[in-house]
Amino acid sequence: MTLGPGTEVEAALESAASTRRSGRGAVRWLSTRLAGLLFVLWAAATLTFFAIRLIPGDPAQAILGGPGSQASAAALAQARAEYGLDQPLILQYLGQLGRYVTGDFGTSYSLHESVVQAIGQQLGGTLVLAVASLAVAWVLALAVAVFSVRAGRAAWAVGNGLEIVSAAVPHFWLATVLILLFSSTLGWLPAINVPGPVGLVLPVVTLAVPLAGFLGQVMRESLLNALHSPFVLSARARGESEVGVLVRHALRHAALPAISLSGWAFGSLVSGAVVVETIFARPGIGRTLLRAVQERDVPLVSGIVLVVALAYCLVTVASEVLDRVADPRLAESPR
Amino acid sequence: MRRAASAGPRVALVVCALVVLWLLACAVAPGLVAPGDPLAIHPLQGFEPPSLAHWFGTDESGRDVFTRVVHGAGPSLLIGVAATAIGIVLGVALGTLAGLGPRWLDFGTSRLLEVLFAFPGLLLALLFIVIYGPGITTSTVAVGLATAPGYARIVRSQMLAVRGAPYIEAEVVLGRPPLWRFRRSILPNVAGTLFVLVTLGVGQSIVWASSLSYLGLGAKPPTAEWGAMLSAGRTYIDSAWWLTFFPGLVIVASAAAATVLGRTIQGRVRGS
Amino acid sequence: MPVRPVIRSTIIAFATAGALALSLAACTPQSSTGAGSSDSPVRGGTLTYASGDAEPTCLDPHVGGNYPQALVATQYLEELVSKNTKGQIIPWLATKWTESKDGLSWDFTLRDGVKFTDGTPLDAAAVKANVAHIQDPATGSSTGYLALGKVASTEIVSPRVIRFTLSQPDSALLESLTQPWLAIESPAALKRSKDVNCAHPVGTGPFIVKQWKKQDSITLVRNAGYTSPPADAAHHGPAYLSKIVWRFIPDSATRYAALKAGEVDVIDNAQPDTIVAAHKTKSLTELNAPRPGASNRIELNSGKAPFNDEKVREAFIRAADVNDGIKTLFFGTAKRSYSALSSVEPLGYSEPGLFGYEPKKANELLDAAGYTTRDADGYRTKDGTRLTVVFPVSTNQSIPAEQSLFEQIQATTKKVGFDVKLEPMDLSSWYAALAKNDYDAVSAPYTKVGPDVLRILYDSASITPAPSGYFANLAQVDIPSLDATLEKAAQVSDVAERSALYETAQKTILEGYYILPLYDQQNHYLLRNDVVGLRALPSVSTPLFYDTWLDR
Amino acid sequence: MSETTSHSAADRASAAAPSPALLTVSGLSVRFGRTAPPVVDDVSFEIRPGECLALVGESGSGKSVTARTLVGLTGGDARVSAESLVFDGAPLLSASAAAWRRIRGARIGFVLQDALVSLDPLRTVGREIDDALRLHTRLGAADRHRRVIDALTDAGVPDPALRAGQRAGQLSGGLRQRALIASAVVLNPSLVIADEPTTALDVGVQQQVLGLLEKLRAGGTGLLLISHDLSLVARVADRVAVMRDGRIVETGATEAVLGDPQQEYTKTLLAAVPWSQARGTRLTVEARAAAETRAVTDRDDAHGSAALEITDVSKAFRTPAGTLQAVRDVSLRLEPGTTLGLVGESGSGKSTTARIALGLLAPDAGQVRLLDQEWAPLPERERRPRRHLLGAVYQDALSSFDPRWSVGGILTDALTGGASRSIRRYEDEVAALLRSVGLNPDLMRRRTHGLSGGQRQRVSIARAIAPGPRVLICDEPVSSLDVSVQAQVLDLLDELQEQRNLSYLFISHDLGVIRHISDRVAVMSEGRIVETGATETVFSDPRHPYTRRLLTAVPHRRDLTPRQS
Repeated sequence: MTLGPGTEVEAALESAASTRRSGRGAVRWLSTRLAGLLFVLWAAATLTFFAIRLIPGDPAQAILGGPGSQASAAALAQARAEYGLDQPLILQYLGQLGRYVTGDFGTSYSLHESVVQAIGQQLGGTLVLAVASLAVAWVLALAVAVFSVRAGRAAWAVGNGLEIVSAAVPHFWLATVLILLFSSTLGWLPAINVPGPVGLVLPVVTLAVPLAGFLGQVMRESLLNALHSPFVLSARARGESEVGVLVRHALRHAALPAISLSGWAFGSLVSGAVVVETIFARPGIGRTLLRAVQERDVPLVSGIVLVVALAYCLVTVASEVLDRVADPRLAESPR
Repeated sequence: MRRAASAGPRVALVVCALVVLWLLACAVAPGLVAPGDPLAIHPLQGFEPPSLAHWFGTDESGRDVFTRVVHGAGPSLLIGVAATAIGIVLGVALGTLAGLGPRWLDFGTSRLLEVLFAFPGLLLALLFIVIYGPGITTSTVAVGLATAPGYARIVRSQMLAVRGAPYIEAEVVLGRPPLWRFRRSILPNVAGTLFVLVTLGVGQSIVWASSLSYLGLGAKPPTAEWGAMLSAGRTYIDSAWWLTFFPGLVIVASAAAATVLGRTIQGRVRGS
Repeated sequence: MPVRPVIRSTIIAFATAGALALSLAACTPQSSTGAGSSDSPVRGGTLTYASGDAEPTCLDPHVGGNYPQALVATQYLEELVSKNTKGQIIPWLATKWTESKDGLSWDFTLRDGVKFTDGTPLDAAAVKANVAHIQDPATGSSTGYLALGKVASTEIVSPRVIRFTLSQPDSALLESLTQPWLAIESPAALKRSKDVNCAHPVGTGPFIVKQWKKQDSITLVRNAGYTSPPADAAHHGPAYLSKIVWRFIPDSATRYAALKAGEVDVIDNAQPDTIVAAHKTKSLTELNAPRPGASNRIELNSGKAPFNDEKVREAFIRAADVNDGIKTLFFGTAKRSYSALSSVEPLGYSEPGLFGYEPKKANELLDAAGYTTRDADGYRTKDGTRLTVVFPVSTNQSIPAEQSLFEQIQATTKKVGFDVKLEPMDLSSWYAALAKNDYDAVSAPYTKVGPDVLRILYDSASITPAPSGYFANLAQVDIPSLDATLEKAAQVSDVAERSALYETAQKTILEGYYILPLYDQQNHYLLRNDVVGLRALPSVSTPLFYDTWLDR
Repeated sequence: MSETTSHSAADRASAAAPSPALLTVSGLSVRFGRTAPPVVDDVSFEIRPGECLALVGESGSGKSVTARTLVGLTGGDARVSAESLVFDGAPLLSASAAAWRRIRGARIGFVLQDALVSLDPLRTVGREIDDALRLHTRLGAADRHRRVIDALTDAGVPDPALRAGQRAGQLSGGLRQRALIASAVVLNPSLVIADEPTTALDVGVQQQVLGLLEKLRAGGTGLLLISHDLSLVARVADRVAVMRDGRIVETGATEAVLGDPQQEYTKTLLAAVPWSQARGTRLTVEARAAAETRAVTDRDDAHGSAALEITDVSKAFRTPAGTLQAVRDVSLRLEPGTTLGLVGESGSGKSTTARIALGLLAPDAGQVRLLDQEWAPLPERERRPRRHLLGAVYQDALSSFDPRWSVGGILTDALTGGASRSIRRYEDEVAALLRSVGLNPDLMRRRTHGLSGGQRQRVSIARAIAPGPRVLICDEPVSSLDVSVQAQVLDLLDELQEQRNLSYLFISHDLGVIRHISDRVAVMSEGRIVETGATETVFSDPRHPYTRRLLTAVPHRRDLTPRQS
C-alpha cells in the first residue's frame, strides 16, 4: 500500500533532507547513522513487544494451534512455562531483548520453525520483488518524466495525469485488472508465481505502477528544474546536444530526490507486498506477516517487524550512500 | 512549476473540480443523486450487467451498484477525511512539539518519528486492527495512525521553516512575543500547507482504507463503502466485471481529483 | 479469502449396504473421466494443485487436525480402512477386522509387506505407536484425539494383528479410522522432533513429501515402491504421476485465472460463478464432492436473549428469505438444505415445512414474544431493548457468496424488525467472540461424517467450553432427552433403531428452531480436462491423485 | 590604469573600424507567444573582432534575451525574427539545430552570471570544460586533459590540475567564475557573449574576472557584454548600447554615451548611480528638484550619548568544519541623526554584526547599548518594551512579510504594535504612512508579492518607521534593486532621516552606495573593523591596506560623471 502523491513523498523527502543537512565527514556520518540504526531497532523491538501484548487472546493458545484448538489446561500451562509467558512482563521484555542480541528470535507458533529460518526462507522472494519493482518503477517514472518534459505541453499534461492516476490506484485493484487482462483473457502472463522471470512480471508491474506515479512526479519536477537551470543553459551554449544535456546533466539531478525516496519507497513496497503476495500467491515476508498477525504468532510478527525495520534502515542508509555518490556535495564539509 | 499550472491542466482542473463537487453532493445528499435504497436487495436480480435501469449494473444481491456507489461516497469520504484528520491532528501535535519545543524535545520526537517510519504503514495499521478488532472505526483510526508520522514530519519541517523565516524574524524585531508569533503568524502559515495536506491525504486515505477492506479488515457489510464493495465484487471479477470496475473507478477518480486539487491549492499557497 | 481451515471431524455412518443405496448416486463424488483420446494411462508428468485453503502449519494431520491437512495428507498417508462410494467400509492398510460381541474390543489384521517410505515395516507395533502418538497430549491432536476418545488401549496380538480395547461400544470407530487425521505414520519418523515430523511426515502413501517451501508449495514425488492402494483403487503399483506440486493460492480470482491459463491443473474451493464459467469452458471440468457431516447452517444461540425464546428463533427463521439468494449467489451450484446433516448422510432428515419464508407469521411470533414496539430505525424493541442479533462471520470460513447470503438474511429479517449485526472477522477473533458467548447467530461449518456429528454439536455437554474456550454446541441446545437419544444412538448397532433415534434427534433440533440450514458444505474442485482419473475419497471428500494421469 | 584601458579601447575601436563585422544584428525582434508584445524589439548592432560592445539596461530591458538569441537558445516558444543575423559571414537565422551546436562553444562562447549555478554542481569543472573539447574536437582524453589544464591556466586559475578535479561548489567565487569562462573560451571562439559575468561577485573578484575578459578581447576576440552596471561597462566596453523595454535607446562609443548622454533615459540612469554626489544629494531627478542640497555638517565628532553603541562584540559559530569567528571585538558608535555605513565583502561579518545589534543573536562577548540603555546581551523579555525604538530594513523585503498579509495589514500591525490587523480602523494612518514613503494609498489592499521590488522596499521602510523608531538598521536594503529604483529608495531614506531625525546603521557591500549615504564609514574585513572614520576621509585617504585595496578595485567613473554635478 502506498500513500498518495504528495504527503508521504514530501515527508520522505523531508527526512532525507534532514539527514542531508548534517553533511559531515564520512566516518562520523556513518557512525551517527549506525547509532541511529541501533536505536531504531531497539525502539521497534520495544514498541512491537508491548503492542503485541495488547492483542487480545492468549498467546499460549496461539502456540497450541490457535483459539480453535481444544488444548487442555495442563497443556496451556506447560506452553506458558515453556515460552516464559508466566513471568512478569518486564522480565519477559528483558529476556526477549537479550535473546535478540544473541540472534535468537524464538520459534514461530504457527510455522513450527525458528523465526530466523522462517524469515530467511521468505525474505528472498520479497527482496527480489521489491528490488525488481523499484527498478521498474524507476525506469517507468524516468521514461514518463523524460517524455512529458521533452514532448511539449500536451505530453506534460498526459504525463501528469498518468502519474496522478497511477498513484491513486489501489494495488489489489490493479492486480485484479492485470490478472483479468493478461492472464485470464489474453493468457500472456501467469497469474501466479512460476519459475523464471515471467512469473514476476504481473506482481512487479502491480507494485511498480503506483510507485512510479509517486517517483515520476518528483522526478519530473526536478528534471524540469534541472533543464531550466543555468548550468544546462551553459552546457547547451557549449554545444551540447539535447540527448547530451539529458544524459550528462539533467537526469542525474532528476535522480537525486528519487534516490532520497528509496527508503520510503521500500517501506511502501513492503506494505504493498502484503497484498500483492497474497493475490499472486508468492512466498514472501508480506504474506507471512499477514498470516502471522492473523494467527497471533507473536515471535514471527516481532521478527518480521524487526527485519523490516532493519531493512528499512539499511535501505535508507544505502540510499544516503548512493545519494552521496550521486551528489558529492553532501559528502563534503560546508566551507 | 509555472508550466504545469498553465493551459493544458486547466481542463483537468475543471474536470477534477466537477468530480469533487459530484462526490460532495453524493456524500451530503445521496438521496438526491440516487434516490434508491442502497441496501434494498433483490436476490433474483443479482449480477445484472450495466443497463439503462441499472447504470452500473447490480451486485450479487441485486442491489443497484450506482446507488451504492453514490451512497458509498459518504462513508468512504468520511473514512478518508476522518483518517486524515486523525493523522493531521497527531501530526500537528507531534510536529509542533518537535518544531517549536526545546531542542531535546525535537530530538526525542524526531527519533520517535524515525522509528514509526521504519514500520511500513500497513504494518502499523495491521497491528492496530488486530489489537482493536476490524471495523470501520478501527480501520479509520489505523489509517490515521499509519499516516500520522508522515504528517508530523511535514508539519515539523514546516514549523521549522516558518519559524526561521525572515518575516518571523521581522516580527521579533518589531517586538512581538513568541505566543503572538505562534498564533498570528506561524500557525496560520503552516495551516495553508496543512490544508493542502488534507486534500492530498483524503484521496490517499481512501485508497488505504480500501486496501484494508480488501484484507477483510474494513467496513462491515452491507455498508455501501467503496473499498468493501470493491473487495466483495473482486470475487466475481470473471463473471461480473462491473462490480469491480465502478467502485475502483470512483476510488481512483476521487483520489486523483483530490490530488489535482491539492496540488493546485499548493501552487496557490506557494504563491508562484 | 475463501480459506476454510476448520476442525472437521469425520465419523462415518456405519453403513450397511442395503440401507444406503438409493439417492446416493446423485450425491456421491464423481470421478473425472477426461475427454482425452487415449484410454491407457500415461505415466509420468507433474500435476499442479492449487489450494485455496490455508497452508497447514504441520503436514502431520495427527497434530491439530484440520481439513487443509487432510487434503494434502491424503496423498502421502494412508488409513487402516477406507470407504467406498456406496458407503461401505473397505480394506486399506488393514485387510480385515473383527468386533467382539460386547463391542469393546476390535482386532485389525494388517496388510502384509507394506513398508513406510523410510523403510520401516508396517506392523502392529507401528499402529500402536500411532495411537499412542495421537493420544499423547504433547502431540496436540484435536480431531484424531476426539475420534479415538473411546479407545482405552491397544495391544499387539501378533506382528500383523492389533487389538483396540474400548471403554464403551463405539458404532463409529471404523468410520473414524477412515479419516486422514488417523492415518498411520512411520513409528521411526514419529520419534523425531515435532517440528521435523511436521515438515516431513513419513507414511505409506503413493507420494512422498519431498520439499515444503512455506507460503508457496509442497512438492510431492511418486513413491516408487508403493504397494498399498485402497480396495477401490483403479490400479495397482506406483502412481502414474511422477510429481505433484501442491500450491497455496489464497486468492480465488488468481486461482481460477491460473487454472484457466493452465498454470495449475486442479483447484479447490472453486467459487460458484467460476464453476458455471468452467462448465462453459471446454478445457475445464468440475468435480463436486460435498463434504459429509453437518450441513452449512446458521446456529441460533438459545443460551441467551433474544434466541432463548423459541418464538423469536422461529420468527427469525420465518423471516429469513434464503432460497432466492442461494439460487443467484451460487449460480445453481448449491441446493437448499432443510436438514441438520449433509445430503451425503443417509440418515439425514429434512423438514422443508419448517423453513418457509413467512414474514407475516414472523411478525405475529415477535408480537407474541413481547417485541411489540419498533424504534426509529424500524427495529423491534422489548422493554427498550432492540431486537439485536450479533452475527460474527469468519471470513476464513464463509466464502464471499455465503457472506452475501448473510447480508440478504440481514436485509430480509430487518423487514420484520431484526437488527442483524454482521461482524466479519479473522479466525482468531471469531473463535474469541464465540468463546466469550458474544454472539446470537453463527455459521460454523462442522464436518463430522455420520449422524454422530449431532452428538458433538447438540449434546449439552458440548456447551461446556474446553480450557481454550472452544465448544461445539454453538446453538447451546440443552435438552436432556436429546442428550439421551444421541448417546443411545452412538452405541446401538441395530440399523433401524439407530435410524429412528437419529430421526427423533433431528426432529427435536429442527422443530425447536435452533438452526437455519442453508446447503451442503460446498466442496467443488475444478480441473483441466486432461487430468484423468481424479476422484475424491468417499471418506471426507479429499481428492486422491493415485489413479490420476495426465492425458497430454 | 583605467584611463589607459579606455584610451586603448577607443584606439582599437577606431583602428578596427574598417575590418568586417564579426556579428551583424539587424532588426532583431523576439516575442514569446503569438500575441505578447516583443521582448526584444528591432534591435540592431555590430561587433567587430577585438571589439567589446556592452548592452546595458535594467532588468526586463531585453538584454539577456538578446544575448541568448545570439546563441540560438532563446527558448522553445520564442519567435525570433530579424532582417539579418550574420555571424562570421554566415546567416544564423536559418541555422539548423546541428549547425547551431557546431557554432556554440566552438565559435561563440557564452558566459553566464554566477558560476555556482551555471556550472553543473554535480560535475567537476574539468569535465565541464572538457565537454566543449569532447563535442567539438577529436582529441583523445589525454590531449583534452592537457587543454583543460591550459585553459584553466590561461584563465588565471592557480593549481589548475587540482582545480580541474573539483566541483564549482568547492571553488571560491572568483575561481569558479574563471573556470566558467575557461569552459566557454577553451576553443578560442571568435565571439564571447558574457551575460552579467561579474554580478554578485565581490569587488576584488570582479576585478580579476574583468581582467580575464580584457585579455580575451586583447587577443582579438569579439566581446558582447551584458550588464546593468554602468561602472563596469565604462571600464571595459568600446561601445555601449543602452536598452530599455526591448529597444536600444542610445548607442555609441562608451565615452560619448556615458559622458554626454543624449537620451533622457540614459541621463536618468547615469544620475542614479550613487557615486560622487555630495552627501545629501538626491539621486533621482524629481527628488533633486524638490530638495535642497543638504548641508554636510561635520557630525563625526559629536559627543553626548550615541544612538547605538556596539562595544567589543564578538561572535563565533560552531560549524562541522570548526569554529568560525564571525565577528571579533567589533566596536561601533552611531551618532543620533546620522548614518553609519558598514562596508565589507561577503563573509566579512557585516550581517552578523547587524543581527547582534538587532538583538537577534546574543554576542559571545561585548555589549550593545541603544540610546544609552542596555540592549544586548539582555533577555528578550526585557528588550521587548523598547523594541519600537529600533527598526530594520532588510535586503529581501518580500520574504520579510508574512505572505498572507496585505500591505495595509502589515502596516496596521506595525502601527498598533501587533494589536490589530484590520485596515478599516486605521485606514487614515496607513494611508499617511504609505504616502510618507511615496506610495499610493490604494496599494493598501494589495498583497506584497504583487508589488515591484521598489514598492516592496518602500513598504518595508514604512513598516520600520511605523512604531516611531529612533534607529534603523538597514542590511543591504538596495542590493537587489535596479539602479534607478535603488536611487529612489536611497533618496527616500535620506528624506526620512531628515524629517524624523533617524539614525541609520547602513550595511552594504557597494562602496558607491555607502559613500553616498553615509556620514561615517566603518570598513569590515574578516570579522574586524579595519578602518573607521568620516566618509570622505576614508574614501579619499584610506589608511588601512584593505580599504585601499577595496577602493582601487572599484572601477572608476571619473569620466562619466554627469555634467549636472
